[in-house]
Amino acid sequence: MKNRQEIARLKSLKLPLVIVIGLVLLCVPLFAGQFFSYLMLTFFAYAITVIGFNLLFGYAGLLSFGHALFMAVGAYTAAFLTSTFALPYMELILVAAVIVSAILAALIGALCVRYIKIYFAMLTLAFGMLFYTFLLKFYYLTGGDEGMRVLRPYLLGIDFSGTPKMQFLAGTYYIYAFVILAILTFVMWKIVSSPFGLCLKAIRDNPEKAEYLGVSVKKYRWYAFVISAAYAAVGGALLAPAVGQVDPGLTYWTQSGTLVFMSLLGGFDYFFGPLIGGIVYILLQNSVMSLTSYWRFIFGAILVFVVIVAPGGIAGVIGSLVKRRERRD
Amino acid sequence: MTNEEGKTAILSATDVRKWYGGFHALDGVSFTINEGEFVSIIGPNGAGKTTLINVLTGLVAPNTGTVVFKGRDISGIGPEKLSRMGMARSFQLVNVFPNFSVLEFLMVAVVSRLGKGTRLFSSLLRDKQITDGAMEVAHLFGLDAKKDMLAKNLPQGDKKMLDVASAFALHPEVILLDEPTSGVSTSDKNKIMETLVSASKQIGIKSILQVEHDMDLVFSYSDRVIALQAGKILADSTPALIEQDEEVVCTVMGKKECFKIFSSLQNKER
Amino acid sequence: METILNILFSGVFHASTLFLVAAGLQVVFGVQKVFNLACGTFYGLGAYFGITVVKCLVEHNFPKALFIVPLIAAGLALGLVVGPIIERGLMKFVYDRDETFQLLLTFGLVMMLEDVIKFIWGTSPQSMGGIDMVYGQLNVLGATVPVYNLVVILCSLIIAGLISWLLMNTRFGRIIRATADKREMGEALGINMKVVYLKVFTLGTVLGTLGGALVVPAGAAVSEMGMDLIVLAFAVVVIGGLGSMKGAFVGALIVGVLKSLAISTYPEMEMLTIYIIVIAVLVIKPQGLFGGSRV
Amino acid sequence: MGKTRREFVKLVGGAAVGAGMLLAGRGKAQAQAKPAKGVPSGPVRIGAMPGLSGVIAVPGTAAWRTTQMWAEEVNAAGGILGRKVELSMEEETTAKDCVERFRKLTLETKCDVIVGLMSTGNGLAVGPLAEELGQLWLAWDATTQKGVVETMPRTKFSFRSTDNEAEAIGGAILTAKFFPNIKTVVGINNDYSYGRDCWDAYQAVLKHFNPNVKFVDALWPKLGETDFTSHIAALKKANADLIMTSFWSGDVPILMKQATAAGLFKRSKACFTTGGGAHYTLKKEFTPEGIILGYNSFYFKWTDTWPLLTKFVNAYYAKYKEYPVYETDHAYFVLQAYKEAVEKCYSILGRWPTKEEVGKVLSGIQVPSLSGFRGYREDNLMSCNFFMGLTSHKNPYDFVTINQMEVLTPVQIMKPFAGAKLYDWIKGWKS
Repeated sequence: MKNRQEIARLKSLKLPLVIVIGLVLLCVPLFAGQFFSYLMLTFFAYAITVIGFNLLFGYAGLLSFGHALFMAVGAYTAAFLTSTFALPYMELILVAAVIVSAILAALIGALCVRYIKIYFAMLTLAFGMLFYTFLLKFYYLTGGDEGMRVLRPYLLGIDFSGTPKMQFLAGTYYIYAFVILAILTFVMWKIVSSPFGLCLKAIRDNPEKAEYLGVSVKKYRWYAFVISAAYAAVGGALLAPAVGQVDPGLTYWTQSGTLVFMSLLGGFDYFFGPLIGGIVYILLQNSVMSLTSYWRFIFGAILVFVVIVAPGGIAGVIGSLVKRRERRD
Repeated sequence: MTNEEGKTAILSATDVRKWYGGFHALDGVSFTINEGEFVSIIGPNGAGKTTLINVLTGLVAPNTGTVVFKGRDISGIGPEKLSRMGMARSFQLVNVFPNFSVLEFLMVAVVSRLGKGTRLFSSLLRDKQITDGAMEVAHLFGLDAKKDMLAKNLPQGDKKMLDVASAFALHPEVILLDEPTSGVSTSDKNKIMETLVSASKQIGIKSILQVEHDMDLVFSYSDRVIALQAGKILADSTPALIEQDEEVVCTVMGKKECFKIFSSLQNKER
Repeated sequence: METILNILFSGVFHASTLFLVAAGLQVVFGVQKVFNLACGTFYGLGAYFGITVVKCLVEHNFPKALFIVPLIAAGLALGLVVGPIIERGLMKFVYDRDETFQLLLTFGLVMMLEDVIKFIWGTSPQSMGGIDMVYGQLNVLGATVPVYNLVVILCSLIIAGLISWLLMNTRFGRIIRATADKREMGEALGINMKVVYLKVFTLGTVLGTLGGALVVPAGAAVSEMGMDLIVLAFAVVVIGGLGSMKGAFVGALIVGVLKSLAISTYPEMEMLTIYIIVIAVLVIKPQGLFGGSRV
Repeated sequence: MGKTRREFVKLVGGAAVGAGMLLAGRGKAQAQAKPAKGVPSGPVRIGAMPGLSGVIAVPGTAAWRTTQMWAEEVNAAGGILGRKVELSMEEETTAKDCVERFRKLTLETKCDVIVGLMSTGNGLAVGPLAEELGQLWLAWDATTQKGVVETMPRTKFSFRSTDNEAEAIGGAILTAKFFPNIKTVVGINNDYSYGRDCWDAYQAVLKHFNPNVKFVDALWPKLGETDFTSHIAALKKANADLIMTSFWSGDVPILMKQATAAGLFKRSKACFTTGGGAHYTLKKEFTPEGIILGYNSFYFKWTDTWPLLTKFVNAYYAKYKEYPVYETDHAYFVLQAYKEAVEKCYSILGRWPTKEEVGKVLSGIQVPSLSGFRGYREDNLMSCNFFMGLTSHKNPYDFVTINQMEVLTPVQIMKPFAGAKLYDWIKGWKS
């Protein structure tokens, strides 16, 4: 029974903590510079992507090495709607991104979820690279290597073109992105604590047994694939207006590696792990890239270190520290 | 569906054959399980018992022959669909979700029984139907005190129980148990069998088919015993008759054990 | 005829280096179940190191015509040094982990080694000049083929032969085949798996570095060569079947010749064709053409 | 984090300045490092964004080296109006990261000017950003305009490079001049916008001079390809009189080598419009004489009468044991243009100018750069000469140089103003 109380205590502690951190994040533009706010803005986009990615990786146990594809789908949707079709409504962009990515993911996923582990990783990698070559090759459609411009979207139907860009990004757009992140985080929390989430975890732990318990393993993997793709597309669609330009580099396989890196760094066994990983990755990249031109070496070394020494990621380390402390108490 | 003895057939195999290369794991097996029966399958190692279970649960498709469950051919249908049709199984080797607590483990089965697996946004823990369903089974198998323990941290016997309990939590009509007492100390075996029988009554399981090595258990709990040898049915009868059948007992238990039993019998007769 | 021969020769030449790298990938995957993303980087390392060694020797009046000897030696030596360092220093810690971690470890290696190359050799392309031309050209039915390219093809074939001999006729080969099927098998037979893994990973590394060293006289070493190759090597092993040596051989031939063919008939489709075939193979026959037969 | 980093840069910058002063102090009299009247006392912060990995690493490295050399030299001579120059480097990678780094240099590091970038895609991303942020951006190579389309007609803060197609146009002019008798041409260009635009422009111009020429095939290896044996088989199959390529990076020596090894140049002439991008890797052993080779806007050996060039090439070689490539002059010019624009503003205003003021003066400026005078046109496009000629083995190096060198002026190879239509402009030429 003591165990239960402790869990309850932890849970009651967790929610206020999340709310406080969320409020601090929301208020960043008030006390930090515009650049830091911009970094946080990119973090929001990546956070949405990795939180969806982790449904697949952490919960369903499927390592996708081509997930940047869906981020690019979202980003290119934003580019097409704002530049080509002159429909700069952010809500429309988000909905379109979700629909396009869901359809694409439904097709790709139907093939991919038949495989697991290394085969799944390779198949998704192949699809990511196929999309990459597609973006490069069909340049009259996608702008090829140069990519496409993403114009400033209307938020809730309001045109903010009067506001200077940085003020827009660190102000209205920042709040907009934050709210979407908050909503999608909450939705994901609901998903992982739903019967569906339980079944996914069951599949990850032991797919054979899950099947005997009547869980449609492939179908559920497929659902997870589609959901995570939709999240990535929303992330990409939010990132694109902030950057102002999309290019095929977004879907190169090393970009997908970055998403895996973030999840692993933060700890994919924990709900908030990938978020921690995302923020640490972005801040780290920001400072390390300025320090040395050999920043890839440092990042590679960090990845190797995490894999060997702390496979639970930052959240895992914190978790075990908390546990040790509790045991001492 | 009702056969001549007034019993309702629920699961039947007709001339099932399964071979792997040149090796005939099942070589023309036919039998019928009726509602309300507790059937044990016995046989020496390699007689084809586990292959038979795998064929019956639709995991492996037979090369020839049919398996009919509730009037439908289920050869190769796959475990997931079968579980929804009302057949569940447990495993010879412990087969659990290592990182799940006992309660979560059972909830997976309950969720699937209630068809709530695709509920993406409803809260699992607030759904009384699910939690109560899981608690009920945990209670039946005496696991309620350990409901928050992780499966991987349970003692071996409890792991086994949990595996069996999860099959029961599906509320199947027929349950196939692959050596439910293997790896459990002799003293606990009877307790497990008692639990199984009473749980199946509570839940309303119609028939139990089990593979079992312990002859005492087989003879004391089964309504019927099917003896397999080299992929063929050697005998299919009541425990009382099987017990007397020297050939069967000798095949299943080995010459030495057999000699002990029958020599004493013969001595008595003399 | 000339055209067909030209396409074939260039395809096979490309295939021969692709085979070496893919074979390195396969042997490591077959035994250790590690999909080594860094195999392309080993290839790049081998190329740079090969140039450095040969250039240094030629400057000290080493006979140009014999450059192939120190070149091969350089490729071998580098693999024999780098392989064990990485295996003992990094890989051994993750063998009992999920294969996801192993994949990510090699991804980390790719990032690190890329900068190591940049640190040592800078960003300028490195070449040996026209050293490969000392072997001249050969005229086959109207097609002009550089003899050095044939030498590379020959070397690759010899190495392929050596590997299959190693696998079929030596104790080490039997151990590899046994452990490729079942890891426990090796342990059950009382084999020191630590040593086997060390040897296998080193073999995989040597194949990569050797491939890089062999190809570089015909081209130049550039910083992006490893990244470029890993995607192709990946295509080879998927088409041929993960873990299968025969698969690496046939897969490399398919990718090499197909690439060559696409370039001379419909150049726009070059990479697209390869990805589409990869996906088709994964969908239709996920174990690849030779996935059933191990190593 | 930002603060410590700035301190770090200060340390490094300080060390560089110190070293520079020591070196300079030996020779001439040390210039006073004291800001002029009306000039802020802190250093001038210059952000540089070189590409240091992948295909852009070769020119990127050269440009970054040049930037550092320039800064040392200027600091040794007292800086800009007495203010020291302090460099902040951020690597050019993907468009997304470039935008981020550009913002960082502007908002965090508070750079007075940002130089750099090479990829057109990155230029298209950063160009509008520079205008939005009001940050001076002097591009090395990354264009926001292509000869074919103009994406940013009127810029105030973005100072752009020459049109992408300039070299291809020059290459075609020289092809018509040197090889008037060719009948068939095959192209091999990288499969991306620069390669495609170059091939289109080359065809249009050559057709203009030589209406009977046939373009028999076009090959499109992807950017970063390192093995061309298959492409060479296809080139052989095409069996054309001339091979045209706009390769400019590490792929140039590989293509040259493999083509020579396969005996391709026995039959065909060639035009490497941009091959001088890594000219010291084109060794004599495998590079034939008499093919057209373009050095872009900088030729390390074009004259001995321009001391700036000779001095720089010697200093560069002494320091890095490599000869400078075309990107060095882009890098040198943008910095020199900035410095002189600031000084010009100061002479008028008597104080340190704003970014907008510097931008106004930069429009139409002409400054002495490494390869002669260079400038910005009124539409803020760089205008400079391009160097092209026929390869020759008659030199003391182990690589080829060019003779019969032609200096192609911007008037010849760049359309007259940013909004003009490239192909209409070409059609309007006199034959």
